[in-house]
Amino acid sequence: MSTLVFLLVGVGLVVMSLHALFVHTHLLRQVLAINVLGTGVFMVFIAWGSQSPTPHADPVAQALVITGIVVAVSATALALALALRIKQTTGRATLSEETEE
Amino acid sequence: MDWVLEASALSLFGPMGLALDLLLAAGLLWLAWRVLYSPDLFLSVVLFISFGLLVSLAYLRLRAPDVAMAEAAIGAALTGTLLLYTLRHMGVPIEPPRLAQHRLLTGLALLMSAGLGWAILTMPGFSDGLVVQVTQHLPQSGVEHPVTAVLLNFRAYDTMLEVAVLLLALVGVWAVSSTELRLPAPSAVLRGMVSVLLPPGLLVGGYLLWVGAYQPGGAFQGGAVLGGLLVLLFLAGWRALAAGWLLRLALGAGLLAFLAVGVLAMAGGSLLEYRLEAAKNLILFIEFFVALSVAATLAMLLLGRPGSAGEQQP
Amino acid sequence: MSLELALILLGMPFFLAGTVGLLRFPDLLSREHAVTKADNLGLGLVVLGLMLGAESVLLAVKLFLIWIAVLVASATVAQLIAHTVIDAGSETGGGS
Amino acid sequence: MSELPWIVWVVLTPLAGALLAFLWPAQGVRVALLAGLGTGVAVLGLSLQLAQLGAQRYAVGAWDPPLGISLYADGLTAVMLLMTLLVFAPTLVYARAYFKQTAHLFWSLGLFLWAALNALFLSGDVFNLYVTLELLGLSAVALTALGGQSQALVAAYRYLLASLLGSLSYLLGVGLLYAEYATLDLQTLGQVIGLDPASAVALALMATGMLLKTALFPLHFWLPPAHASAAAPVSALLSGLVVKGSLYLLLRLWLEFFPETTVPASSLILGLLGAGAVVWGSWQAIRARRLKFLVAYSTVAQLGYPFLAFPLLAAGWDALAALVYFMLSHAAAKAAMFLAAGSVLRAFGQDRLAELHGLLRVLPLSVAAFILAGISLIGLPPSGGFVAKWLLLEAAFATGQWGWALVTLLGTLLAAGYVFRILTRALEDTTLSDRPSPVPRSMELTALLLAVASLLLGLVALPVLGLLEVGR
Repeated sequence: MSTLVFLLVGVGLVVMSLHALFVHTHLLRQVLAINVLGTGVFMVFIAWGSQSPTPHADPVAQALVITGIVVAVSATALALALALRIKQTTGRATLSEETEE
Repeated sequence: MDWVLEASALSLFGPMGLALDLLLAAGLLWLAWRVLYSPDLFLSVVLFISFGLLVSLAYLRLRAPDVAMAEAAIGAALTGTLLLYTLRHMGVPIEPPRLAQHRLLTGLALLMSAGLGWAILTMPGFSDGLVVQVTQHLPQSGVEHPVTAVLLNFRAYDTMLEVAVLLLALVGVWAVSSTELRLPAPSAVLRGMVSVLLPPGLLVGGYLLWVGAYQPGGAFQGGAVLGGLLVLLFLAGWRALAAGWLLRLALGAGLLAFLAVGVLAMAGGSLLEYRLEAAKNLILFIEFFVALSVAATLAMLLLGRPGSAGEQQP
Repeated sequence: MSLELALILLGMPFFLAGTVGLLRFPDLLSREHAVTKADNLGLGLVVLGLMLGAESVLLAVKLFLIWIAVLVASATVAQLIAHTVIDAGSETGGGS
Repeated sequence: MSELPWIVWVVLTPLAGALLAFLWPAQGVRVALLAGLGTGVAVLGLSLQLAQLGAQRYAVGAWDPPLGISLYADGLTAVMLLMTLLVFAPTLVYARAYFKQTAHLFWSLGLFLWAALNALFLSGDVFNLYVTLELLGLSAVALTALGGQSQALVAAYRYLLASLLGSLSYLLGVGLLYAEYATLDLQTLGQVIGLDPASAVALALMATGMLLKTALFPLHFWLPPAHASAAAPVSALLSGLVVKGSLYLLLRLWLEFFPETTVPASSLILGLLGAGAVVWGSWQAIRARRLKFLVAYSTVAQLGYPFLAFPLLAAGWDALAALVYFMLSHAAAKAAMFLAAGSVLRAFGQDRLAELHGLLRVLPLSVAAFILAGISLIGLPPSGGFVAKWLLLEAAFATGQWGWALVTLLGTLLAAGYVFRILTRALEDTTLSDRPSPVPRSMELTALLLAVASLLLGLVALPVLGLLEVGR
């Protein structure tokens, strides 16, 4: 039963973060949205894996999510370094609609 | 540790377990909503850290302690610290967020999520084909804990590329950021706390690394704990390893160990194939260096680029 | 069994008091004071209750160590926040 | 040729090179060129092995799927690896002259990119493909942001968000497939996958993720600024190779999950989007005011052609050959153009088309590179582009779907339009006002070499297509 609850939580997180990602313009809010989206996807993985008959949840799903978390923190670190540099060079905390010139 | 697992396996809570799950689920969704849409960005970041901790609680409820530890240490603590550090240097915006109207993309998102919900609900039952295979081959993996067996033996190639991704992210951050290693002046209180926390911290990090072979734990969780400790050390004014080739060696140690063991294994077999009797030691050898480089990388991601003298800026 | 439950239940109001203190008190320093003191005491009681219920001595020691770690961490953080508030020169009534 | 496991060295050499370039920054250039040489030998060794012994499957750690991860190499993989080698080698030589300091981070990031591409082409496991996609995306973003000016940083950030969204969408699809079939091996999935709702949604998610990372029209918004504002050798790698990685993955999933017989209706959508990309990209390229933006929009257009071939895959061999040859010839031609554009930028400090008169007198080799690469982009014989378009037309006529042939011809005209925009200005004989700064000879020569290669691809079509048939 707890599987279904957390599966729906995962889907809910994906929906909310997708909407937030498209709607927000501030750099940090977009990074937050990507992180929540990743957490939603991992929640679906582990919720499904928790039905495994073994004492812990499905070990392969756990290994995939641990790999996913490390990849997510790497991407977040790069995104935040970029966001900081953009703010320092352009003075704006949002993506400037730059033209070609 | 086993006692906590039993508790989360509903034995203590019994029917109360479902109530706890629903409470946790509601808390997660409400916190996520606040994180994504609260007008104050600083509040969003702080709530993101508590959201991460609640998520690791959910993973405990789903009987995935390894992931719970990784989520708490890396997902909540470290990502939260990175966010706070960046927010402090970018400045908290005064005006509430201007919501750009993306009717099309929002529609696409809702459509995709409806499909997702529908797909999950019409999913056939849990097929444990792979889980049975993992438990069958566990004795040949050299470790007793299935997650570590999958991470460092059955799917070791994935983990090698993942360690490469972490190192790549660091090189990317160095390529982008120009901030020198700017650390605040160390305060006596922090120095005192670090001297108290250092020995048990190292012990916990090492224990997590070692226990990974038998119980939930392992290189990434241990590395994250040691990484947090390293950050404390830097904040408390310890500069010894802050630059130069020794730092680079520590950062690249994980990938180096993986490549070395992987290639040596090819002499007698295929890539990353450990002979049964040497498997345990090889896995521990790799895990030690991976934990070392995870700790160094996570700390350096936070502390910015060391201006080592020998190498000009790009 | 009943003693553990009693201790854990005894710890609950302290958490509640800490949170109420956090929301209600006027300035940062007193809010911080409330949270640090009340929650740590509440946690102490809960940990004591869990320790009685733990089936191995080793586990009881681990639980105790958790409490000690939280004590050290919260005390230090409280000090650091307090220093920054005072260094920033904002009068005790201000602060976000 | 020999029992040496080339398939492993193709991934390990660039990865080890990237690590060494990171550990020993002062020798970055030498390490990169050495690793490049080693990877080239490994790729050639593997290709020869494939041609002689047929497709290869390599179980990493001797754990057979579904438990372990398997590397898989067939003709398609070999052509992709050769394409990567063909573009990477000259670009590394070009970069040696382009970046003045030796201890530059480009070398480590570039080798990480090469390792990611090779690992992506060789992987036979759906989750491992996700990790290689992330490795590819992060290295591409880091390389784009290497320049440091604000325009490059903004473009890199938008590129990173699009890449992460694509990867997470792909990962969600992998999660659904794993939940249903309890296996992550591509080949096993290909045999057991059905068309029930969950699998359909999973494939839709994976395909959407790949379309976003391949920047297919209308999801192309992040590509032009990223490819135009990156450093010249980086733009060549991005336009020539990186977008091909996710396109290859989409093709591999298509071939594994949809046997030639059943081509789903969704291929029509891909074809229409491809047609839109060709028209819209060419139109933007014609209107572009700066050289690098023109070349970047040309990438958006040229990426449309392979998608025209998707609905024709039921026609069997010709369509697949056309699709792969489009990728191959575009990689060489586009890389040559970006490298030549880099030489122009180095000489004049800016690349506004209005002020680029009389290039012939100053940079004759670069103009020659533009001409030859232009021929391949337009698709005139004997270039690789011509062979690809010829195969596509054959497949279109064989299945009676005239529409795609019309779009191809229209695209050819539009491509001629924007290529001649460059050439008419470059060949004018007026003398330039400001003194152009000197451009290292090796930069111009490598651009010309790549342009000639894209031309010769037309002549070597038969052996390459022969190699493509291995394992089909």
